[in-house]
Amino acid sequence: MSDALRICVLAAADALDAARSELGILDGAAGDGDHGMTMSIGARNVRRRLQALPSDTSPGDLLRAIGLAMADVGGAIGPLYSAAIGAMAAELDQGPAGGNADLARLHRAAAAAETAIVDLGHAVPGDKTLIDALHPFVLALGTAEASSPDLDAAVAQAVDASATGALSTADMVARVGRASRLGDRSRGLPDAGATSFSIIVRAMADAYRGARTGHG
Amino acid sequence: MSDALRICVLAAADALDAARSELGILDGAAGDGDHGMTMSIGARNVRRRLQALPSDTSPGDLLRAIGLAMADVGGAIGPLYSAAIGAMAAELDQGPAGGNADLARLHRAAAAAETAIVDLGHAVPGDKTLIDALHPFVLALGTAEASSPDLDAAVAQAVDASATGALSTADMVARVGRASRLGDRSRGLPDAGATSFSIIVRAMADAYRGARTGHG
Amino acid sequence: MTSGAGPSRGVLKKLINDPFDAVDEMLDGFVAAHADVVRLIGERVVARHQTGRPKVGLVIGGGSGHEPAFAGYVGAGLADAAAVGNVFAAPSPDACLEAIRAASTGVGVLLSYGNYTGDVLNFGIAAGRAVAEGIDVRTVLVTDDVASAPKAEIDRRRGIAGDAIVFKCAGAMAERGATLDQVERVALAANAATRSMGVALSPCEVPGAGRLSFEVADDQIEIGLGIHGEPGMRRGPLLTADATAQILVDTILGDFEQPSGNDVALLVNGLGATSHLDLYILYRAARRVLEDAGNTVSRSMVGEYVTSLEMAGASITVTRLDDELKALLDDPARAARMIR
Amino acid sequence: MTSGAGPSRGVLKKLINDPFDAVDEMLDGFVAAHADVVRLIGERVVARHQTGRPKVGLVIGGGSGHEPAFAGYVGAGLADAAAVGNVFAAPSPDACLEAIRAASTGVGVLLSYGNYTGDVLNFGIAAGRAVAEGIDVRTVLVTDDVASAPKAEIDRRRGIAGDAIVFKCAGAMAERGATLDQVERVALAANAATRSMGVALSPCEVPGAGRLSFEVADDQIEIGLGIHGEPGMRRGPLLTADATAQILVDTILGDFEQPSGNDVALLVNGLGATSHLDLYILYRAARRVLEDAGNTVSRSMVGEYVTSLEMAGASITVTRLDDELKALLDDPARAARMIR
Ligand SMILES: Nc1ncnc2c1ncn2[C@@H]1O[C@H](COP(=O)(O)OP(=O)(O)O)[C@@H](O)[C@H]1O
Ligand SMILES: Nc1ncnc2c1ncn2[C@@H]1O[C@H](COP(=O)(O)OP(=O)(O)O)[C@@H](O)[C@H]1O
Ligand SMILES: [Mg+2]
Ligand SMILES: [Mg+2]
Ligand SMILES: [Mg+2]
Ligand SMILES: [Mg+2]
Repeated sequence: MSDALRICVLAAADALDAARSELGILDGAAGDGDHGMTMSIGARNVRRRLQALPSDTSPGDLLRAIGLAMADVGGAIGPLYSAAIGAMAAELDQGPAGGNADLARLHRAAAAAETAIVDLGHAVPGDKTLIDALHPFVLALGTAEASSPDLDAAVAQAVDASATGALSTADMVARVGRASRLGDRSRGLPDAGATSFSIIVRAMADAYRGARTGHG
Repeated sequence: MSDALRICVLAAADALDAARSELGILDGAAGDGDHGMTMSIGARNVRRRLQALPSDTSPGDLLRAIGLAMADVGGAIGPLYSAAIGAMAAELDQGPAGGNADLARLHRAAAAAETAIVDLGHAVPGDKTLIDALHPFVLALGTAEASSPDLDAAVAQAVDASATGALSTADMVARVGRASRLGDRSRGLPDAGATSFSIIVRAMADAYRGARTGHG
Repeated sequence: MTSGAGPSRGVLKKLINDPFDAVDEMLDGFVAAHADVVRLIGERVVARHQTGRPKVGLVIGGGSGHEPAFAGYVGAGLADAAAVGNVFAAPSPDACLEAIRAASTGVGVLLSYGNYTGDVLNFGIAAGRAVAEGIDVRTVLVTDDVASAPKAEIDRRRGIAGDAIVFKCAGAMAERGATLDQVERVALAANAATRSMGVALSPCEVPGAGRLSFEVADDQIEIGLGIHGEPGMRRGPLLTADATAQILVDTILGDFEQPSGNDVALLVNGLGATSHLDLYILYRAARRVLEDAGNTVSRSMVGEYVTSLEMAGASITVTRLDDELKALLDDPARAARMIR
Repeated sequence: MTSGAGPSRGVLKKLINDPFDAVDEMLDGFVAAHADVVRLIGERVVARHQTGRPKVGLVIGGGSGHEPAFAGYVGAGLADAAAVGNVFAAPSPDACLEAIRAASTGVGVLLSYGNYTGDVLNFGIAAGRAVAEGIDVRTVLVTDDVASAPKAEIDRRRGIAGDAIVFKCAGAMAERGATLDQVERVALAANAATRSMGVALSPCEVPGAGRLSFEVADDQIEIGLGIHGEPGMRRGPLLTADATAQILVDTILGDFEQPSGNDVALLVNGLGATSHLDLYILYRAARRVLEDAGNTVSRSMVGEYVTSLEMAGASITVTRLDDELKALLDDPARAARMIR
């Protein structure tokens, strides 16, 4: 489980590097243009921290280390991710349980992450922030949990929901963060942080499936 | 005569304004790019000085005023032109005499201008400076003076000689002035100061002919 | 991305190495060049050499790319420490906390920085930890950018070149041996009296981003920009210095209680690529608009104070002065990039 | 050309009015912003406020577009007057003479300026007139630009950022009350000990010229440029800061008597558009090259000292120090744009 988590996290780091220029463009359209570079710095920090951790590190400790790596990044995004990841760590401490229990725990972890980010940043859906990709992600996990026990299917639906949520921010006007100064001029392109979130969860989901089915 | 001189000088000022961008390009190719603007500032200074002078001002005093206006410009070109114009002023003080005497005086005046510039700047033909347009101008006047008394024909030949001289600087390597630092890289385009000199004398000659034949 | 061996393959040409090393190499060079004034603590804190005597600490900071802000304003009569972030990214909580510790001599620490989400979050986390360590911490946010929010939401405004004014006044007050209450009070007063408006003529590029911060047509400018290469509030045609100053100063004066009868400091700040020739012409124009409106300019600052990498453009900052602020601006200061 | 009403229709965007008024408006703004330090005499002379006591006068100057040079270096411990020319054009003989008169208190005047044909001609004419007026005038030309002529013709070299070093040393010596001989001697010594090399990344535009000073490909730089947007000696690929510093410093060291064992001042000068981030990274790189070659960097200056309008690029200046030059660099100075 810890190995699988490592693989997923490193996949997310690579996906962020690949998206650096795109994320810079999105952040620059309305904000200050650093998000691509900032997330790449985060990816580098995360890789370094993971290398330093023994292979038997628990998933919770692994996440806490990743949270610290993200805190080092600074910017608005650093504290938000580090708080979110710290909250998820608590959920993962119980370790795996199989079947629906995993899905339930993932749902709780994602919900805890959202709560942590909202507590810190006070953004609500519609503010054109990563919340607009994270909130539908959490909702989709909840809906899936209520209907079927299939973790992969649930994750796939949640990833799609976050992607849709990220795209939907294109029509939104930024109300918080750097971009808010622009008012209506911030409309047009999707939010950088929402986009990077959807990139992260898709990369992790793909890597997780690949790792389990051995096509990783 | 003084009126004709005014007309010629103002024609030269207009021609320099029209050539500002071209002269800037030539100076910028190897030097510091200011020659177009510097000569336009000179043109403005000259217009102001002429306006301040009474209409009965003698040609010599008119030229001395123009020399002061050029001195105000600064740069390398200001002192060179102001010394040259000052030297010409002395020649013009005798006033017109008609026929070959005018041509002889013009020749002496041009030669005095060349001497003044060489005394100050120590450039020799081939150094890629305005001397390469002025020197053939003086030579042509001398040749014409020896052969025929026709002032217009002599001036026309001298103007053509200065234009040819200016163009010939394209193949030269700058040895003095700002451009000399470049060595071989200064080859290719004609020298800015040689070009502006040939523009000035052509504009004055055209205006003089126009003024006399009434097509001014 | 570029390797340490190759040049920075960005849109704009830069004299850097690996963009991932840019901030750390800059700090390494900065503390080496100004070792008489500052030292590096850890990786991202620039601190003034200890004086021994207790004084209220002033901690400033923010993202990189605004040089000489913020590290350039650390020194006698100014800040005690600056927390340094990545380019256009607020410093981490650890860096902020390190800076607070370095500035603390037991009589309290004032944090002052521009009002941006990232800075508020990171400095806020650090402030909480510092308080837990028993340090008396106060915070004064700089909010001089009139373009960043309407007057009704004045507390949401961002900090731009007004930083230099607020830091100078607070730093001078702390150097005089004032209490934390007094230093906080003058910082609040300086910020309340300060307004800025800027224009951008050309964009900048975050090292490694591989793209310009925004695109603007050859005959257009961005009015009401921030200091991060953001697009401005609105776009307009390129104007003369006189017309530009009129727009910027009118907006500032319209935001003051009274637009005339003020004794002011006028700061003209270059954003990076604009020549000193232009800055002094803009200063002249701004000063005329202020004086024509019935104000007196009694203090002036012209140069690069809070930049946006190599962006072309400038901002105008006006501070309404009373005798106290005037004296604080005049107090001696010996920072690497601000000497009085 | 542009009218006062319209913006400057050049290739690069500028915050100016009518380009024909640019220099006079800049000076008007400059003396208004720095009225505590300088005053304007006539149209083109910036002079320090009279001190009353006799001292050797230091007169500097040159074309505009190099701000903060030259007017920014007028003040206590530095120059007494600066003659200001049009953009990239030496000041007129009248301006130079006015500056000499303003600086003269009867004990002699040293003229120091970059070695350019135009400056030599105009200052030379003025010097002749001043001597005729009974003023004891000496001249020390600044010739630090290694790229501008081979060592065999060292006297033909131009002056670039080394101006700041030579002016600082001569100004400090004059402020100490030294004789004209002594001031001339240290100016000659400072110039003889100083070498510079620069790179340009992008061109500049003379206001009103309507064209860029040169064209350079996106992945190319000009090596060995002057400070007038001239093309450099040669063109090369864009390199990292480390590789650029290696080339520039190696060229400088190769021009010294001995390339190692020197105690030096290192000045990294921004040409206008290059960010402070880049300048400090370049400083770090240059310092390492100097130290790796066995030299000690004991004095440092990083910033914009002698610019080329809004040109992107930087120059590196190295001065071999002895105790006298070190002390002169450390002496107090209070010019508008150089305070020690
Ligand atoms: N208050 C907030 N709550 C939630 N997300 C936020 C908030 N402020 C900013 N963000 C997210 O952070 C992203 C910007 O991240 P980044 O560019 O790294 O930081 P900065 O805004 O400091 O430059 C935005 O696109 C947005 O998604
Ligand atoms: N020593 C000299 N003798 C004669 N002409 C010179 C000399 N130096 C420069 N020039 C002329 O001056 C021109 C440059 O003029 P300008 O650009 O106005 O002055 P600057 O060289 O100071 O920028 C050159 O193109 C050249 O023709
Ligand atoms: Mg951002
Ligand atoms: Mg020239
Ligand atoms: Mg940012
Ligand atoms: Mg010139």
